[in-house]
Amino acid sequence: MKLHEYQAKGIFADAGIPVPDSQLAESVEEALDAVDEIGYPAAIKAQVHVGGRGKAGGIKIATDRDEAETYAEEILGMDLKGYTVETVLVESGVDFVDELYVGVTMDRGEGKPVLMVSTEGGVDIEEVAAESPDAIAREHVDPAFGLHPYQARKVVYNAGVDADVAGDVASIVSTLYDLYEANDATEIEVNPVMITSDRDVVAADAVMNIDEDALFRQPKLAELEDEAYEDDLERKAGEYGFDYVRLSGNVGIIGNGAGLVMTTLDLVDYYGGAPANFLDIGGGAKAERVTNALDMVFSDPNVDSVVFNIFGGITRGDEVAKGINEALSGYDELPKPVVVRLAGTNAEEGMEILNTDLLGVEKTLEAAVQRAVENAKEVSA
Amino acid sequence: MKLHEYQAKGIFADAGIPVPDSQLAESVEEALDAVDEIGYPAAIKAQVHVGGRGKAGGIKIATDRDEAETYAEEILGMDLKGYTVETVLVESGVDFVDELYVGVTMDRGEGKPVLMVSTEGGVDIEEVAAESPDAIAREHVDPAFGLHPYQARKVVYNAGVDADVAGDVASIVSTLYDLYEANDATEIEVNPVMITSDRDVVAADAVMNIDEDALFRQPKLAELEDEAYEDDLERKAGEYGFDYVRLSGNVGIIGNGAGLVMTTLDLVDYYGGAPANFLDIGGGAKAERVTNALDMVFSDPNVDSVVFNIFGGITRGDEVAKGINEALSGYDELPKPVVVRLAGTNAEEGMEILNTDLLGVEKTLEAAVQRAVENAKEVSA
Amino acid sequence: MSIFVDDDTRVVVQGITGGEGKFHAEQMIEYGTNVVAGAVPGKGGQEAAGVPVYDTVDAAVEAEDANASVIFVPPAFAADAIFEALDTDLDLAVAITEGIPTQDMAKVNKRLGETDTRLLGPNCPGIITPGEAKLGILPGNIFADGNVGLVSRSGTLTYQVVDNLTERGIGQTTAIGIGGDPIIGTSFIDALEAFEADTETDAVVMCGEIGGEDEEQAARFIGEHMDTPVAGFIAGRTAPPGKRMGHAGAIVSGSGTGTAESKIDALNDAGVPVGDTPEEVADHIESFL
Amino acid sequence: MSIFVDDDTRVVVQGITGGEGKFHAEQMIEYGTNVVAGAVPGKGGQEAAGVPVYDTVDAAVEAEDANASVIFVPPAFAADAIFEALDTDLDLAVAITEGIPTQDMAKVNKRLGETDTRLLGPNCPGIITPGEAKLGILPGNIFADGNVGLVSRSGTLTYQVVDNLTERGIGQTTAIGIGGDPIIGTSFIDALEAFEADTETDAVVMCGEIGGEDEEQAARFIGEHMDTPVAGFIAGRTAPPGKRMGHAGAIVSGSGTGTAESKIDALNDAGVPVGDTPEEVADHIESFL
Repeated sequence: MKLHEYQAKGIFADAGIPVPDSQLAESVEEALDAVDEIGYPAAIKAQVHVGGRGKAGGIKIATDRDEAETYAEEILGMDLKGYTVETVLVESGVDFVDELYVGVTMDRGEGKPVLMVSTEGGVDIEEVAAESPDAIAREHVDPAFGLHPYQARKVVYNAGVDADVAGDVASIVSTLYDLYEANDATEIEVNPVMITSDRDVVAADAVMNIDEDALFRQPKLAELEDEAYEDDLERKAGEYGFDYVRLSGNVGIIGNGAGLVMTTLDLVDYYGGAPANFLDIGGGAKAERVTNALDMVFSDPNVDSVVFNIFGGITRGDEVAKGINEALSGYDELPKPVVVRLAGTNAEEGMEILNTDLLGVEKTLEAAVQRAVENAKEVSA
Repeated sequence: MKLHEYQAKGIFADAGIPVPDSQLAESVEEALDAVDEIGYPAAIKAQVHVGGRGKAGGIKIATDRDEAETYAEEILGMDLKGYTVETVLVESGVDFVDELYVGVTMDRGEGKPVLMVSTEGGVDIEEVAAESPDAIAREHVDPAFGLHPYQARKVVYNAGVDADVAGDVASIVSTLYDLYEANDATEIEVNPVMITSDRDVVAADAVMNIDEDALFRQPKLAELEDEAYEDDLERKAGEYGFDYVRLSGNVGIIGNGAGLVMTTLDLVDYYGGAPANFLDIGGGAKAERVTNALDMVFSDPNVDSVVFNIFGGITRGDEVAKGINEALSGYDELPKPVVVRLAGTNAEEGMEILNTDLLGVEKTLEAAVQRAVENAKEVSA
Repeated sequence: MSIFVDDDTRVVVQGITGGEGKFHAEQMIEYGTNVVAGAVPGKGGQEAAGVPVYDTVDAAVEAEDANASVIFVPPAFAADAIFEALDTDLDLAVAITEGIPTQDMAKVNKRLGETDTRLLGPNCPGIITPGEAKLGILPGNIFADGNVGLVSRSGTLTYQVVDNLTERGIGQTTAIGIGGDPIIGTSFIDALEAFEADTETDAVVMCGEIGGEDEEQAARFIGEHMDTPVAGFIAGRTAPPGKRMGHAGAIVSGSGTGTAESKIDALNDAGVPVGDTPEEVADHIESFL
Repeated sequence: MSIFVDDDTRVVVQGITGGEGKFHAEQMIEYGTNVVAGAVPGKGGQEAAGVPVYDTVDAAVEAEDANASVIFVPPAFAADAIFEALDTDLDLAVAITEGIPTQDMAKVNKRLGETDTRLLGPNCPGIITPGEAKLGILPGNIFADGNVGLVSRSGTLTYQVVDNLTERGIGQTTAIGIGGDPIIGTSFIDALEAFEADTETDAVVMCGEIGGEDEEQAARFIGEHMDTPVAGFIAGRTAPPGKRMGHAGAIVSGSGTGTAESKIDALNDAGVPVGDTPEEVADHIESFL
């Protein structure tokens, strides 16, 4: 789960990390009220989960009220890489002389959190990592011991941070690690940490991603989950308890098991179609879950055709078929063509009893996907 | 630092461990007021740092007001293994059907905390350990990971605790470990944990010792330090910052370095004397510390004679001698005979300038101790 | 032969009194697996799925001489259950549970380095040596005894590929789901190394997916250390960056590491043919035999 | 010869800009020790005791090729300083600091098991190979080069015994203070094992004290594994149970473990004569040579 910049900064501020003064605004008036209070220069920052907001025009610095109004009008409601900006953070502009990058993330290969500090902050850190990996100092943290204080210092000194601010930056690194651990984060990133002409350090941006699997023990963060959704269908999937990702194509995909659903997406692409979503309904395929899954794909206006791919496994194919039929009992006609493919234990028995008045049925994954792609082409033609 | 039972139980109760109702009393009236409120049976328990209080008569169960008065009178003011009882804990008597032992301590050999549970509670656990070590289940905790929940369960099941209370006892074990860690304890012991006829578990006693070296980060516990002293001289040593232990002999001992002071005590004994104290003044022997050390031994009424043994090491003997002379400048005559022995760097130069009008001086440790023992015999004769 | 499990494997099921645990314990037993005990705190002395239940894994292992564990414990308690299993010096612990917090698994991973126990998973379907033992939730009936090893990060995708193989009459030595989480106990390399050493495994299927760099490392391992031919499949070619595709570990990072392309390239560089469809994977395997 | 340190030892001093650190760094250098750097966060680029100071131990080791560290850091920060030293793969770290919380040392002890670095101390005077190197706060002038090894839990008691030896013309190969805390990095056995292997050490003094069971274990080790004769001393015969005698580790438990009697008996059982006085220890050593 990705937190918005303003949410992450709230958490930072509570932990004692210096952040600029800021206010949230959902309209141009609110933005102007905020900027009147905060003063100039003021940054107006789109609150959407999109990398490279600045380059894409989602962050502007206003030096007077006219600029503030222009920028607020520009940004509020703009489409940023597919997301509509509904909220901006109006933030006091920081007069900085230097920018650092500071991050904490999980190094999967090592199975350990890693601290990262670079003096090449303020730019795309991925590019820095790719082009001059030595410009990023790294320090792995042993998850049993947690962070030793010397490690925060070491990564800061190794990065070559100026001596006069090294202590303050180490203190930010240390606090970020504490937050990483306490909040079950998967990633925390501040890019840039700004160094002002007075040699103060300020966290000028904030990225904080939370491990969804840990929300059960992070009740405060779980409350933010709803605000974190940026798409009504993703919100709905969250309510239904589905793993769901919205994509830009027109073939809706329902399946069980992450690897098999991904494979189904890939095959849609392979056979010339474009997947509209990833939707994993998990094991079993009980009627209620099938009903909800169909609701998801049917209510997505981009979807022209659906492929439903279930590998039965322990759950027998005839039981899966019964669940599907029960879910279909509310329909006289399906709003979009659906092709079903059952496999695994008792798959043939299952396919025999499927309601073929409403559904197309195919025996192989390849055939089912090809037919769904054709259906989509026909509908959208 | 040893906490009193009532202090430890306060900490337990705050952490959610069930303890009996209780009140502290410093007089017979207060004890009777307490027992009137708490009801019968009531335990009247001496609050002194003495093991085996029960056997020694420091714990009595009153079943009516007359008994309560008798026992309170008996216990308040009594001498318990050399300590005068000034406070009693008046505690609701628990109607128990079973008694367990639960403890957490540092296993020095392993360098790890160890959980201990035994169904043979309520008796001297040291005896249980010596006679039937298998009656105590043990589980070491990896200090980097901390306690895994399964370990609390495992030690309880391995001890053979009844299934119906095993969960509650495991929960006490787990909380005790948390307290052990959070309070920098060196030892926590509940003996007994009582199991009532309703199958509730109650911590009926509480031993909690704190690592003195960690008091700098345990401000709340540091505040209890003063209450924890049971001897004015020990309190004074605390104020002076000396390592000090009061003993029952009449030869006062001042020295530097724990091993060498212990050795001096042992030699006093070896040469037929009896040490009155252990007093380590640490490195250097500056005048102020010498003054304070002399004040300690002179103000101990048991002390008849003093031996002052310093191995100079890095600090030169002549500097040590100057410090001693300076400390003596306030005296025309010493209240008790003092023999000094200096060794190490520049020891001879030091001994030459020592104020021999006030002090006896010896060149070897053995001679100095022998002379102090003789002095003590003469004084006490 | 086989790797990791066979008919000598003696299994304790952690969480055997829960719905999932009991059902799959029964399924494992029905398949012929040597399930000898269950472990559930507070349920010691009971019986479940026809085997005795103990309060601790320690007691179960002690009493029934188990050497492997299968863990069906809810996510909030699963890491503790894994630690408990690792503490008893088992040969193998299989963690089926999906949804264990990653930071819990980082701690488990640290402990793993201190023990000799192999952890499989978490978030995995388990392991099967057809005709001998099944530890986990895999549907036994789709597998057949044979000479192809299979290792996969995904459950149902494994079934799909196995189904394709079995239908062609190609059986398996052992099939292993290593799990879809970012931090797992047994890597592709661990499994590949064991298959390479197994004299009965004549070819191996490796099903990877987006996220992390395990497939790239495995590709290098295959290129440098394996004579047994390997055919690959990589799921998630169409996954957008920054989105978790069902599995907690299936995510292409913003920086573009963990892409299907990078994995496919690495495998191809190591001489491993990668199928565009599961059928193509079966074609490659058939060509090896 | 010698054990653990010699004139090839290259020392970084952690906390070299503090009062103690600077004084003893100078003393070590004066003694002839190869002190090559200091490490103090925020003081990188400065100079202290005539050597360059770095912000981290890592940087000091890297730049000056140090292989040992001496730690003069206050108790609240000392465990962190030890972890930092252990992280740089030194051969030896000597922690002088007294008063480190025991639970901090339990964590350090865990890490020690994961590294190849030897930790000496904490709460110890250090180690000296007379005429070659001194790491710590021992007064160099009382030592003399010779053929007796010495290992002790106490500082000034060590000096006392060494003084008795040197006055008789008996010099030392290496003298080691292992420290008076309950949890320490180098045990009696570690030192005895090294002395046994050192061809120039012809006899060993072992000064123990009350608390713990290290002396008992060392006695068993001597009985089973040592040909080099050992003379012992045990301080604290008159210590009452339950009282900490200066050293955090010098405490006879309520249950009566850790008594001087038990240690003396164990040593005697292993054929080790135990002196009643430091002079008697010197007598025993003289008789061995």
